Amino acid sequence: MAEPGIVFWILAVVTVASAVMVVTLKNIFHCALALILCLFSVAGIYILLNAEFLAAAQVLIYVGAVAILMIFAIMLTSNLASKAIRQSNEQVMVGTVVSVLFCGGMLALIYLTDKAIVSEETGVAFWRQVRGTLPADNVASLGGYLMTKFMLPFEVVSVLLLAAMIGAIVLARKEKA
Amino acid sequence: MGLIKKLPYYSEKIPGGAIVLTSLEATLQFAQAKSLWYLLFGTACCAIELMCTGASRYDFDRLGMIFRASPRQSDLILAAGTITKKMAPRLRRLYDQMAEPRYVIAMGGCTVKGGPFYYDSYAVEKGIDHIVPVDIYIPGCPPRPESLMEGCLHLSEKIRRQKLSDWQEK
Amino acid sequence: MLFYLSLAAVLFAVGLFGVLTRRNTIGILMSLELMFNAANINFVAFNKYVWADGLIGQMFAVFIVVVAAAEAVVGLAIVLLLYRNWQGIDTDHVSVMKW
Amino acid sequence: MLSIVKGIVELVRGMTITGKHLGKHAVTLQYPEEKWPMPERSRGIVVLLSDKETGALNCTACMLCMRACPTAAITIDAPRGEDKKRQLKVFQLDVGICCFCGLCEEACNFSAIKLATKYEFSTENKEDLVWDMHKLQEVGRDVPYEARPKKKPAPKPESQSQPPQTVNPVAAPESESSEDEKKEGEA
Amino acid sequence: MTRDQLKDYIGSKYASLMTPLDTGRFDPMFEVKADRLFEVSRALRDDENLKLDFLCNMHATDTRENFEIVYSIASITTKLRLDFKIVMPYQNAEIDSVQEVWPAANWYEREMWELFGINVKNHGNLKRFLLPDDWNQGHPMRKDWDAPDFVRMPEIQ
Amino acid sequence: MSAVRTEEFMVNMGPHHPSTHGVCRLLLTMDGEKVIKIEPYIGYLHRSIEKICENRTYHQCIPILDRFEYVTAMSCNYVFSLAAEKLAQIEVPERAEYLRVIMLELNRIASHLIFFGTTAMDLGALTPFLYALREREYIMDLFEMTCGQRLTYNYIRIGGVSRDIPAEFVPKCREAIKIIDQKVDEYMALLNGNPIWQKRTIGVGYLSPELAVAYGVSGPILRASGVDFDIRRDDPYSIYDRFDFEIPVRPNGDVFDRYMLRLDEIKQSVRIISQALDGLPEGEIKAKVPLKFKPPAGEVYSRIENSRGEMGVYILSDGTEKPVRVKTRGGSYNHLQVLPEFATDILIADLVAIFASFDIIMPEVDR
Amino acid sequence: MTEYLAVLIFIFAGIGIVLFTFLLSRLLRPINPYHEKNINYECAENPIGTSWVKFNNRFYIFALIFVIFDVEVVFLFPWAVVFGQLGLYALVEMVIFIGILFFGIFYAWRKGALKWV
Amino acid sequence: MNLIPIVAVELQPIFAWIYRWLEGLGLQGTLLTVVVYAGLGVMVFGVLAVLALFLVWWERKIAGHMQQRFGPMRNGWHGWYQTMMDGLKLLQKEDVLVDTRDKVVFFWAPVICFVAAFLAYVVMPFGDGLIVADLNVGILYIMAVTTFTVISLLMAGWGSNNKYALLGGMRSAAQVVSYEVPMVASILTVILFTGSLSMVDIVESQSGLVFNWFVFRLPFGPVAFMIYITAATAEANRTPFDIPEAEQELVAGFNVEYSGMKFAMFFLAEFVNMFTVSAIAVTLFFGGWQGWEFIPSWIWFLGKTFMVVLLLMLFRWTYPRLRVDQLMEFAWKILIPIAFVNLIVAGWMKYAGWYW
Ligand code: SF4
Ligand code: SF4
Ligand code: SF4
Repeated sequence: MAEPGIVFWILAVVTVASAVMVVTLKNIFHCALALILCLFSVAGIYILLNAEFLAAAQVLIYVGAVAILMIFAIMLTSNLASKAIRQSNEQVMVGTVVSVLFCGGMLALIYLTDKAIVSEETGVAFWRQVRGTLPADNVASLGGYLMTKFMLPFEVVSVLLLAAMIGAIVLARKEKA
Repeated sequence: MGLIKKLPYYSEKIPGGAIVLTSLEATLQFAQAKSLWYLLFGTACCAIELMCTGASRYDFDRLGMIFRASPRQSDLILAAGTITKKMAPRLRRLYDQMAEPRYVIAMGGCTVKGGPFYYDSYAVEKGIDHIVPVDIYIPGCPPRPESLMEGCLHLSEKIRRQKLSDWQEK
Repeated sequence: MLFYLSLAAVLFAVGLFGVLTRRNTIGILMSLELMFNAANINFVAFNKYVWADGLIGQMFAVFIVVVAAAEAVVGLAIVLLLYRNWQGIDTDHVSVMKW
Repeated sequence: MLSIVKGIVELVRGMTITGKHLGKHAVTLQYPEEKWPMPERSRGIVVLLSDKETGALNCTACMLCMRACPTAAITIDAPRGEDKKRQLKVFQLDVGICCFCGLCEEACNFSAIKLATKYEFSTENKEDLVWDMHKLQEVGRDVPYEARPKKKPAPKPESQSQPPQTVNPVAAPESESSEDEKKEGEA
Repeated sequence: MTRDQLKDYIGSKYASLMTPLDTGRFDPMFEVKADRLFEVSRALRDDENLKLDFLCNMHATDTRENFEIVYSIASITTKLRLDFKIVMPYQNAEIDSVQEVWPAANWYEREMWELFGINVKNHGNLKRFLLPDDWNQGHPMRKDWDAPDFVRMPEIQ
Repeated sequence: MSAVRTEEFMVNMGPHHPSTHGVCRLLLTMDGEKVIKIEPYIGYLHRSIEKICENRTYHQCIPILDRFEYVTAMSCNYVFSLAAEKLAQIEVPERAEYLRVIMLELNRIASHLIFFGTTAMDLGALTPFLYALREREYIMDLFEMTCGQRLTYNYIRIGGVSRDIPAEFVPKCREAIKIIDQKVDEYMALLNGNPIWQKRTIGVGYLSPELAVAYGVSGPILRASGVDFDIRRDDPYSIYDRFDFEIPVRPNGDVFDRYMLRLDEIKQSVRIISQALDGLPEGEIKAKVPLKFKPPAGEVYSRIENSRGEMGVYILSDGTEKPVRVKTRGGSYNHLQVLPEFATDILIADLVAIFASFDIIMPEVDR
Repeated sequence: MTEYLAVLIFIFAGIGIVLFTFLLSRLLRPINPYHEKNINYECAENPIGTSWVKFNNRFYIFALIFVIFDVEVVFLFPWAVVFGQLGLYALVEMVIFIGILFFGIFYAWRKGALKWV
Repeated sequence: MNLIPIVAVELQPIFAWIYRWLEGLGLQGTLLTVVVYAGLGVMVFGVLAVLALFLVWWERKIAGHMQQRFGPMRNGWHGWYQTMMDGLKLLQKEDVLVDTRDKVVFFWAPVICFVAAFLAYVVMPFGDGLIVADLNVGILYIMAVTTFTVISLLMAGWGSNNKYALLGGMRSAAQVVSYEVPMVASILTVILFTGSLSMVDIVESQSGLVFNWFVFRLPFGPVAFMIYITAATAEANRTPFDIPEAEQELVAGFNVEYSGMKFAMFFLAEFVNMFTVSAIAVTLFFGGWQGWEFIPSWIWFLGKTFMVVLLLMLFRWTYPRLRVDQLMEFAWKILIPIAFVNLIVAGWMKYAGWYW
C-alpha cells in the first residue's frame, strides 16, 4: 500500500484544523462555516478512498442541507455579535482531558493492533491485506446493493426518514396557543 | 496598497514608463468614463425625467449607464430633485458610502441652486455643492432627457480629461 | 490505511471534545456530526483497504449519513422547541440535560 | 391541474408579448447623433433676443420680465441715463434658479426674451450658470422669433397699469435700430 | 341638498354652534367656537342629513392678528361640502384634536403643531415630521418667522 | 411556527430606497420577514411650497404649484386656477374649459401610466414599466407641443389656458389616445392573467371602505374599496357634467383592484378626451384677467379629482396681489397615513405591493 | 482518481484567480476609508442596531423537510443508475420509498407546516 | 495517465503539442497533471469570463430590444465592449469595507461564490471531448458543488451585518432548499434513461437526430424540462425567483454592501450560474454538443445554451417576482409532487419500454 500522497495530507490537515475550529471558535456562525469546510474535506478523503458517490452525497447532504439548517438554527441563538459570549461550558478541562486520553488511546490501539495482529500467512497486519477489488462503478454497484441486498434497510430508512420528518414537524409545529 | 498612487513616481524611473503610465491612465479612465452606473437617487420632479431618460425613448443604457440601488456599486449620483435640509445629510451619507472614484451630477435647478425654491423657502438646501462636491451641473427645471444625457456625456469627457491623481485624491 | 484511521480517531476526539465542552446545543450537534464523519471515514477506509470485495463499508457509510441527517433534523427540531420554551438554546437553560 | 395549465398558458402569453417586441424596431433615437425634434414652443433655456439686422438686444430694460418672474431669476440693472432713458447695464439670469416657466417671455412686450429650444448647457462650475447679458445674447443669436403681433393677447394691457405701454409694443417691432430703445423708457 | 339649503339647514339646526360667515366664496363657511369644536365635529359627522364623514383638508392660517383653523369637510354619501373655521388668539393657541371624529386629522394636526406652533390637545403623537430632526428655528409658517439663512424674494420696485 | 417570536429588528426603508418612489422613509419593525409595525417618516421633500406661495402673486403661484404634484402638474395648475376663479368669480371661456379637460385627462392617463409602470416594477416586472413610459411619451409630446414643457407645464392659468393648441394637436391627440387605448389592452394581457401577478396582488392589502373614508382616502383607492365617489361627478367642476363617462368602482379593495381600477380609468379618460376633442368649440382661450390680479377678499377651498384622489387648494385672499395663505391638499397625504394600518403581519414584499398600489408621490405629502 | 484531482486543482485555481483579481484591483484602486463610508448602508439612514439578531426564520420547517428530501434524493441517484438493469422490482421498491416519504409531506401539508406563517 | 482525450478533437494537435512541450520540460506524473489541470483551470476561467461578459452584454441587449430600446450602443459596434469597460471599471473601484462586518466571512463570501460557480465547469462538456474531467458522478457532482453558492450567499448576508443583506441571504437559502428537490427529481428522469451520471455518457446517449434529445425522447420530457427550468431559474436567482436580491424590496439583497471587485465576483458568478444551469439543461435535455457534424460541437453546445439563456432572459424581463412564501409553497405543493409523479411515470415507461 502506497503512502498517502500529498493530497491526503492537505485534506487531513484541513479536516483536523477545521474540526478544531468547529469546537473552539467563539462565533458560532464561524463554527458552522468551519464545519462545512471540515465536511467538505472529509468528502475529499472519501474520494481518496474510492467512494465518489459517498463524497458527492456528503457534500449534497451536509453542505447543501444540514449546514443550511444549522445556520438557520444559529440565527435563533442570542447575542451572536458580542464577542464576549462564552461558547463553552465549565467542562473545558474535563473535556480536554477526556478527549486527549481518548485520542491517545485510539491511536495507540490502532498502531498496536497494526503491530500485534499479524496474519500468519503473509506476515503483514491483518488489515493490510486487501481482499477483492473495488467495483469500478461506484454508483451503480451501490444502487445494486440498495435494490437487492440492502433492500430492507433501504425501506427501513424511508420509514426512519418519515419518522424523523414527522417528529420534526410535530416538534416544530405551531403550538396550540 | 494603492500602487497606482505611486505609479507616476515609479514610471519616471523606468524608461518608457511615462508612455505606459499615460496609456494605462487613458485605459482606466476610458473604462470609468464609459461605464457610469448611477445611483437611483430621485427625490422630486427631476426624478420623473430621470425615469424617462432611462426609458425606451432616450435609453440611458445606450451610454452604458445602468442604475444600481446600492451606493456601494454605483459611480455616480444623479441628484435628481430638490434636496431639502432634511435630506441633505442623507445625500451626504449616500455620497460617503459610495466607493471611490465617485462623481456627482446635479440635475436641475434645485440641485444647482435651489431652483424655484431659492427664495422664501425655509426647507430647501440652496445647491448641493454645499453638501457634496459636484462635477456637472445641468440647468433645467426639469432638464430635458437630452440635457441629462448631454450632462452625462460631459461627465464622461471630464473623467477622461482628468489625471490619475485627480480621482485618486477625490 | 493507518493514516486514515488515525485521522478518524483525531476527528472523533475533537468531536468528543466539542460535545463535552460546547454550551450551545447547536455546537453539540455540530460536534456530533464530526463524530459521525470520523466513523464514516473508518468504514470507507476499511472498505477500501480490508474488504474491498464489494461496497459494504460504503453502504454503511451511506446509511450513517442518512441517520446523521435524520438525527440533525430531529435535533434541530428539538432546538427549535427549546428555543420556544426558553428563548435561548444554550444548554444552561436545559438543566435536565446537564449531568 | 387545470389551473396549472392555464397558468402556463398565461405565462407563455406574457412571454409572447414581450418576445414580440424583440422583433420590433426600437423607438429610441440615439441622442448625440440623432435628436428628437423639439416643438417650437418648447421651453428650453432662456435667451435674450437680438435684432436680426443690427445685432443689438431687443430689450428695453422695462423690467416686466423681472417682475413677472416667479423665482426672481432675472436681475436687471438699468439705471436711467442723463436723458431719463434706461440704459441696460446688467441683465443677469440665474439659470440655476429659473424654473423655465415662460412667464418672462409672456410678460415681455418687446420680443426680447424667449425660451429657446436649446437645452445643452451642462457645466462644471456653478458660476457658469449665472448668465450675463452677453452670454444670453450669444445663445439667443440664432434663435428664430417672430416679433410680437401688434395686437396682443388680453392680459398685457393691464400689465403695468400704464396706458402708454399698450402703445409700446407697436413700437417694438420697429425698434430695430438700437437707438429706438430709448423710446421705451417708461416707468 | 344644494349649497343654500345646506346653509339654511345648518343655520337653523346648529345656530347656537356655528355662525355663518360670508368670506367663504363658494361653499358655505361657518365659524365655530374653539371650545365647541369637538361637539360640532361630532354632530356634523353623525347628523343623518349631513353625514360629513370625510375630512378633506384642515389647516391653520396666520393672519398676523390671530390664527384661523379651517376644516374643510365633505360627505361621501350626501355629497355635501362645507367649511368651518375657528379663530383663536395668537398667543398660546390650542385646539382639540378631532382625530376621534376624523382619524385623518392626525397628520394635519401634527403639521399644524409643527409649522405654526398650535398646540393640539389629546393628540398623542405630536412629533416633528416635516422639518429636519434637528430643527430649532421655530415655526416657519408663521408670518413673522425669520431665520438667518432664510432668503426673501427681493421686492421689485 | 408563529409561536416563535424572535427579536424584532428595525429596518429603515427609505429615504433612499427603490420602491418608496422618492423620499419616503418607512421605519419597519420586523420579525424575520414579517413587518409588524410601519412608521412613516416624511418631510424629506418638504419644500415649503405653501410658504413660497404666500410671497408670490397669483400668477406666479402657478409655476411653483407645478412642483406640488409634478406627475399631474396640470391638475395643480387647474386646481389653483379654479380656486382663484371662484374667488374672483371669473367666467372661463368655453374653449378653455374644453382644453383644460383634455389636458387634465391626458395628464391623468400619464399619471396612471406611471403608476402602472412603477407598480409592475415594484412587483418585479421590469418591462411593463418601460412600456408604460413609452406610451407616456406620446402624452409628453402633446404637452410639449402645446405648452413647451414636459413636466412642469404652467399651462392652465387663471381664467383660461396660456396658449391655444397648435393645429396638429387634435389629430395627434386622437392618434395618441388610440394607441394608448390599445396598449392598455396589451398591458392587461401581459399582466392580468399572469398567475404570478395574480398571486402577488389578489387579496393583498385589503382596505375596508370604512377605514378608507375615515382616513380621508380618496380617488382610485377609495373606489377600489367599493365606495362610489368621484368628485368629477359628485361635486362637478369644469364641464365634466357634459361628458359621458363611467366611474369605475371595484369591490375588493386589494392591490389588484386598485391596479385594475386605474387601467379602467385610463380607458374612461380616453373616452372623455375623444368626446372633448369632438366637441371642442372655437373661441377665446382666456378670460380677461389682469396681470395685477387682485381677487376680492375671501377664502375658498376648491377640490378636483386628481389621479391620486382629491386634490384641493385653499386660498385666503385679503384683496391684495398676493394670497395670505395657500394650502394644498394632496391625496397621498392621507394615503400614507393609512399605511400603518396595514402592518398586520404582512411580508415586506406585500408592503412594497401595497405601497406601490397606493401610488404615493412624496411632494404631495411633503409639499 | 486523477480526474478528481482536477476538482482540487480547480478549487485552488479558482481561489487563486479570484485572489489575483483582488490583488490587481488593490493595486489599481483608491483606498480611502473613513467612518461615514464604512457605516452600514440602510437607505441612507443610520442603521438601528445590529443585524445579528435572533432572526425568526420561517424557512426553518422547510429546511427540516428539505434535509429529509435531500437524503431521499441521494438514494434516488443509485436507483436511477441501476434501474435499467433491475426493472420492475426496483420500480416498486422506489415507489414504496417515495410513497412513504410522500406520506410525510402530506402529513406536513395537512398539519399546515407547509404554510407560511 | 492520458490527458489528451480530454481536449476537443479540433484542438487536439495544439494540446498534444503543449503536452509534449511540458513533458519536455521534465514534468511528469502528478506534477504534470497538476500543471495541465491548472492550465485548464485558467483557460476555463478565461472562457467563463468572456462568456459572462458576453452574457451581460447580451442580456442588456435583449432587455433593451424587448423594451423597444437599444441597450448599450456607444462602445463599439452595438456596445460590444461595454461590459469589458464595466469590468475594468469595477477593477478600479474602491473596496468599501463596512466597519461592523464579519471580516473573514465578508472576505470569503465572494470567493466561495465564484469558486462554486467555477467548479461546475470541471465536468461541463463544452464539446466532443472538450471536457476537463469526466467524473463518474458528473451531474451529482454539479449538484453538490453548486450548493456552495447558497452558502456563500448566506455568508455574504451574514458577513455584511446589514439587514437587507441578511434577509437576502436567508431568502436565497430558502429558495435553494425548496428548489433543489424538484430540480434533482427532473434530472433523475434523464438519469433513468442513461444509466450513468457522467455528463459525457448523458450526452452520448442522445446522439443522433433531434428526436433523440431527451426532451423529445423522454415520456413527458417537456414536463421534466419545464420543472427543471423552473427550478434552475430559482437556483440561478433570476426573476421570477430573484427574491434574494429583489431590488424593490431589499435594495440589492445580499450584495448590498459589496463594491468593486468583490461585487464583480458576485456578478460574474451570477451569470456563470445562469450559464451553468442552461448548459446543464442543454446537456440533459437537448443533446449537449450533439448536432450535425459540419459545425464544431462546441458551437452547437454554445448555441443551444444561449437559446436556453434567452429563455431565462425572457422570463426575467417579463414576469413579476414571486413573494417568498408563494415561492416556497409553489415548490412544495406543486413542483415537488409533479416532479416525483413525473419521475415515477418515467420509471414505469422505462420499464414498459414506452419510449424510443
Ligand atoms: S429642478 Fe425643477 S423639476 Fe427638478 S426637482 Fe427642482 S423644481 Fe423639480
Ligand atoms: S420685459 Fe423684455 S424688454 Fe423688458 S426688461 Fe425684460 S426682456 Fe427687456
Ligand atoms: S422662465 Fe420663468 S423663472 Fe425663468 S426667468 Fe423666465 S420667468 Fe423667471
